[in-house]
Amino acid sequence: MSEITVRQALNDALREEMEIDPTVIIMGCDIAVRGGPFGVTLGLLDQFGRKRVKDTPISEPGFTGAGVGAAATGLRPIVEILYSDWLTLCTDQIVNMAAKMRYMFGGKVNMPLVIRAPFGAGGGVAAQHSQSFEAWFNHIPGLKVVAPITPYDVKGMLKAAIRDDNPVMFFEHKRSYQITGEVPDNEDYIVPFGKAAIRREGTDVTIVSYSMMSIRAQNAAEELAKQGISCEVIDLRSILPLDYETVMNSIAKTNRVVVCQEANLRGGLAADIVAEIIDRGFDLLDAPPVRVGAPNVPMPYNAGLEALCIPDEENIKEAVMKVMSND
Amino acid sequence: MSEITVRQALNDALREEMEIDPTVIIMGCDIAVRGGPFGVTLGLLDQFGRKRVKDTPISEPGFTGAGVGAAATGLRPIVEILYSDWLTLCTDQIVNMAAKMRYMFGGKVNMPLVIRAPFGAGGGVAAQHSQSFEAWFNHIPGLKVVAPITPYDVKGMLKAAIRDDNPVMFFEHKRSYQITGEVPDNEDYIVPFGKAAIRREGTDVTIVSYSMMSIRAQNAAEELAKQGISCEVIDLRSILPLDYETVMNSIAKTNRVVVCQEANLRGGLAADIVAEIIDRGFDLLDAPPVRVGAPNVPMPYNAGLEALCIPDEENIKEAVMKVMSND
Amino acid sequence: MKNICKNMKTLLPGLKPLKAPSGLSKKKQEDMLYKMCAIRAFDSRVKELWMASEIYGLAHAYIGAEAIAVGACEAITKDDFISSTHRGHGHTLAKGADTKAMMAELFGKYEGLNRGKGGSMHIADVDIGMLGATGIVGSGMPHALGAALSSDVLDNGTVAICFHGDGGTNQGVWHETINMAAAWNLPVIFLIENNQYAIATKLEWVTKEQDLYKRAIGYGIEGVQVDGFNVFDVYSAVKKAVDKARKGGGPTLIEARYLRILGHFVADDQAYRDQGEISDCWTADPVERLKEYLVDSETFSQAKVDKIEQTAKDEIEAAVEYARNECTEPPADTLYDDIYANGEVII
Amino acid sequence: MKNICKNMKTLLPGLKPLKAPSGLSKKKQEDMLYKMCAIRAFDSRVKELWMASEIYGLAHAYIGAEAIAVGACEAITKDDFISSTHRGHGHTLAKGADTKAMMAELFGKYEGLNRGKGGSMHIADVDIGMLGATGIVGSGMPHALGAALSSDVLDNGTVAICFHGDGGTNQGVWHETINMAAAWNLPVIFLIENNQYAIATKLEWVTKEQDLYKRAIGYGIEGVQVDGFNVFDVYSAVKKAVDKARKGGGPTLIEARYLRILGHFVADDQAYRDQGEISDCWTADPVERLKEYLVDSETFSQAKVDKIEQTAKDEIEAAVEYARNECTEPPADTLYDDIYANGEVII
Ligand SMILES: Cc1ncc(C[n+]2csc(CCOP(=O)(O)OP(=O)(O)O)c2C)c(N)n1
Ligand SMILES: Cc1ncc(C[n+]2csc(CCOP(=O)(O)OP(=O)(O)O)c2C)c(N)n1
Ligand SMILES: [Mg+2]
Ligand SMILES: [Mg+2]
Repeated sequence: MSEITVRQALNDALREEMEIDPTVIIMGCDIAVRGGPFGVTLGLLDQFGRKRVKDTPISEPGFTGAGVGAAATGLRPIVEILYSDWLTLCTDQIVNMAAKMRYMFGGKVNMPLVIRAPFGAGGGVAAQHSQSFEAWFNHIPGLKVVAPITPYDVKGMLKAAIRDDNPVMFFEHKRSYQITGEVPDNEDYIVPFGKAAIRREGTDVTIVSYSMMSIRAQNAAEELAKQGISCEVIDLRSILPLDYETVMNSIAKTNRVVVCQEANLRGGLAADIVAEIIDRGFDLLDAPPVRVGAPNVPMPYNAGLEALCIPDEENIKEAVMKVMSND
Repeated sequence: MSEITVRQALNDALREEMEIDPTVIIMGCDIAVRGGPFGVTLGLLDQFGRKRVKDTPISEPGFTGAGVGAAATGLRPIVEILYSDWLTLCTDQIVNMAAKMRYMFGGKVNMPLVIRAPFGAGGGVAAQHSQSFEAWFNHIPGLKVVAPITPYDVKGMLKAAIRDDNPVMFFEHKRSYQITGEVPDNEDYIVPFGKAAIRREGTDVTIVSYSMMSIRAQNAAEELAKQGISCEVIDLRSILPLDYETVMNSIAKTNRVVVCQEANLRGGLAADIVAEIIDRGFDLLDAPPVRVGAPNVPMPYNAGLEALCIPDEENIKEAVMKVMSND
Repeated sequence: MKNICKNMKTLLPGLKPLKAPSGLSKKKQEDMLYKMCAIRAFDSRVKELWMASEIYGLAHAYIGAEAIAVGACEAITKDDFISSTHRGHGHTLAKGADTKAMMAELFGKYEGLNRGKGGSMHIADVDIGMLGATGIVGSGMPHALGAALSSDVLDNGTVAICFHGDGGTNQGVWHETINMAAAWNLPVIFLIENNQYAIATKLEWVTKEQDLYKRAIGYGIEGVQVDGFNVFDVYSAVKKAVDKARKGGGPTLIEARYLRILGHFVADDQAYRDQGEISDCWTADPVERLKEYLVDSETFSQAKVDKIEQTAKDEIEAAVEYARNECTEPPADTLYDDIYANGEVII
Repeated sequence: MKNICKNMKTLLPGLKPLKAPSGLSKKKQEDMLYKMCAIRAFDSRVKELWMASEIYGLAHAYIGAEAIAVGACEAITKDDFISSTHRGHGHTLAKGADTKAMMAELFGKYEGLNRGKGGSMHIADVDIGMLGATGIVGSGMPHALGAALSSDVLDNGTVAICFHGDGGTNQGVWHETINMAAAWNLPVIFLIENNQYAIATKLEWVTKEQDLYKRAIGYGIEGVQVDGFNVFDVYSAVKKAVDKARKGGGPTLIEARYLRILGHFVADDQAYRDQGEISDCWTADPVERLKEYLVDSETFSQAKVDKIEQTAKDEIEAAVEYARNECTEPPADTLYDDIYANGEVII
């Protein structure tokens, strides 16, 4: 085991998969020479050359579509969309092509495509560089959607994504690159999709979270423990498929649930999870599920206003207190 | 009062607003000479000329963006995206520009833009011409989203949309154009956003619906009435803002709710509405809310398979029976 | 060009007399005629069947454009790739798809190429390099670029042809795709089927410079204009571009100019169009032109030409019979099949 | 061009000696110098303030490109519109925005142009025709087209300038926008700020034909290339295009060629770049060139030139002081303001 950063975990996953499989390629704006704005792809150009590591023009629909075409014809492309806000530029290729081609073609095509999209808020990058759109892609059959946060998961799930024969939306939190954690040395592991991780066991309230919100949820749970409230923190890791078994088993124990997302609350993933929980176990609930999410506001630039729009430990604690108070 | 079709209602609304206000323009693929594939814009070119009624090239991002720019500089543009599935092409302009410009600019711009998008399934047009994406736009602060279905509402809400100083997503059901209904003659009315309509009063179950699903809900309610189940059918008409007052008042009476959408169930609007209902009145509920929506499948071409993917009266009746059975 | 009317020559000044390129085998010429007749027969029947409600959904006939798909696909091999449009029947047939499985697909049958899930607008056969029709104009273009990327990385010498309409050339992704192909010197041929209409929208209302091949200049690649009613003209231009691309010479932009003859989709009556223009177009009918040429040039006898045509028609008729009578509806339990790979089902 | 180094002349063969167009008033020339100095001072301070964590978020300096925004905006009036990019400070200042309100915005203050909600990447002043910076490359382009549509419908004679980078020319929407402007003969000027880089990506890696003005041919419009380090060259070309557009002559594509001098954004150290090239670029510094020219041509005395520059610097310094000391944080209760028009709040 070594302690490495999320950045390194991503870089290792990419490098290892490209070493194993010569059909893996990666493309995106500025990913080759500069190694990406977040340094995730540093060194890949030197090792794998310009054919497999491509600096693209600023043509998101075009190069995402090229990824779709390449995936259909024998490659396993990884496409980077530098800020997930700009998935808006290439949703057509993702939603109407990558997600549907296999089905439309009666199963006669493969679509091993990974879309890496740094997401999440923070740092004053304002309304067009702070959004989280995982809820959109959860709505689209044919896609898989993941959002791991620990270096271990990030590495194992990126490797799993690259090996998956389906299009995978890989959401990296753009404020997570410096997060560190243990990752096995010289071991070729993957973290399969559809299995949540219980980050902390607890008995009073289940907190369902993913990506950065799972870290905030753990922090909140630590503080709440001091007040005698025992929270079970679930890190979904994989959003589609979503491990409702783990979620419902936990709720069966706690009978209370808080669901967290970083996106604007309205229309977000938390609502979908709440609705599913209601479907699967209304009777297990001692109190209405509570959602945590951002206020329904485009992200403002000013740091003070921005802080109001990023759900944090305080918001999670309030939500837990609310779900605890409600019998 | 005259009995007119939805098609005529749309056409009348466009014509009347263009007559009243010389800054209203309309553009989209094939809308001028041909009057659109559904005949909605017939006659506008002859009456208002090529400057205000524009056949565009197949450049959805470009002409939607031109609509944004025109809205910012003094016009009230209406942009048609022929099938709502292709909003995927211009989501960037809608989501990152139209929705956010006023906020990003500190209030110093107007954005009176209407995006008309025929949506909904049927007719064998398969995976890329059958989708409903209202849930996506509900997730975006700064937009308004409406989906009226009666000729009266369609006319009144399109007029309201054109007069609104905010960007409005106007979802017309593409199988609704022949639906008829009474519309006042020679009366300049609008139907304001944010007010739901109770299409049928009832006491046992509240059915929340919109667009074509509200018609199916009414049919289902008629049939259920024969079995002695009294359903209150709410047609939301407006999705963002959404009239939770009417919804919750109804639930306070019935204590049971079914929420219907035509889109794929996972990640859909019904989940968001259920989560809000839980927030606002968990204690009012005698049974878990039930959602109706399409299976999570890209729309297949074959008519038999397609039928399995369009939620209908049977699905609504089953949902009502389920919510009734569950105490 | 004995039958081509005068007005047509004004409308399409680029019309050139047919002339088989030297060295083109009789077998190849027979293939071309056969395929063009098959496409003509296929889409004539599709139009009828759609009108008779035997075919569902939307369908766009390739009638009138046969010379383009056939001319282009005769210039490549089974291993090469093509991307398509909403008007994909001709591309699919020209690339060599099974007519029975195709027709079965349009009937929505389980035996169809796409298991009844795609229909006309998504007809596909990736195994023979046909990357699928698509109902969203422009969305297939970058797939040809992707196939060219595969060719480059896998170093297997394949090329890709990107078919698209004049309307499609105004989608942003067209520009992005051709720019990348040029910058990266990839083996893609961009083949514009310029019929001067996008549904009812005339090219001249939405594009100032209507010589679309001139756009090649801006990308630093070669651009050529050919007679889209002339299978040999298309074939020669594509062949040259393909040879160049295989040798590492990068992409070419080819504008095949023609005029749409039938309506945009099978039920379009073209009320918006000058009816004279339509009948004029028929005088340049690419299938008739080829038949006439093959006889006049004494490549084949009239009897042989008629026989080729009849065989093609018979094949299509057999496909209709097959689709109508020998195929089955997709079972309801196939609904969730093939959303994900390897049998995985996510409800 | 006495100071321009040899290598620079190779890198930018289009460099032309400065020469004020005949008839350009001294007042105009003074304005140009003043604005260029103000932009230089503004972005020099922004870089420092960002490094000192006084400015938040992302910021892209317009340093080195001053001649383009100023040359272009001097050729239009307040009533005309411009669309911008991520690198919008120069456009905003050149269009005449208040420096204090601008700097306050970068400080995230309530008195800022955008009430602290936009920052550098969304700096906007629609009242003076500046349609806003945008952080998504290409997304501003169609807004210029929209402004031209407004001009056409309202018949008010305004024109729009669409500023964008070389990187931006590869977005699909660029193609769509220019095609529509040409087809509809609208009053838009497309002005490429071709600094030959998109962050660390060299134009030559992503675009084969690097003479971007040649793309105009494909749209049937005029295309010209100008010296982007030369305010008069930019001014003359834009002026001509504007005059033509106002007379109903439609759009023009202007490529202003220069080289990025500073890093892509204020903290970019350009490790990926040849450091010699960067210092060579400074020898063509457009501000210094203009100062030198104005003195050499005896338009102004050295003292006058220095005074103009100093006044500009002072104005910017005052803006910094204002933003830092006289402005307030946006109150928390403004969070929901201006999501919707007319005070409407939807929680
Ligand atoms: C993105 C998109 N916009 C609009 C349409 C509607 N539409 C279908 S085909 C078509 C015209 C296509 O014209 P062209 O590319 O010239 O091909 P042709 O039909 O002439 O063969 C249009 C506008 C569409 N399918 N997709
Ligand atoms: C759609 C999109 N893709 C990528 C980026 C990241 N990005 C920001 S600026 C930039 C380079 C822009 O280059 P250019 O248009 O030449 O302008 P310059 O920075 O050189 O002035 C890139 C790639 C972005 N902001 N938007
Ligand atoms: Mg066409
Ligand atoms: Mg640049």
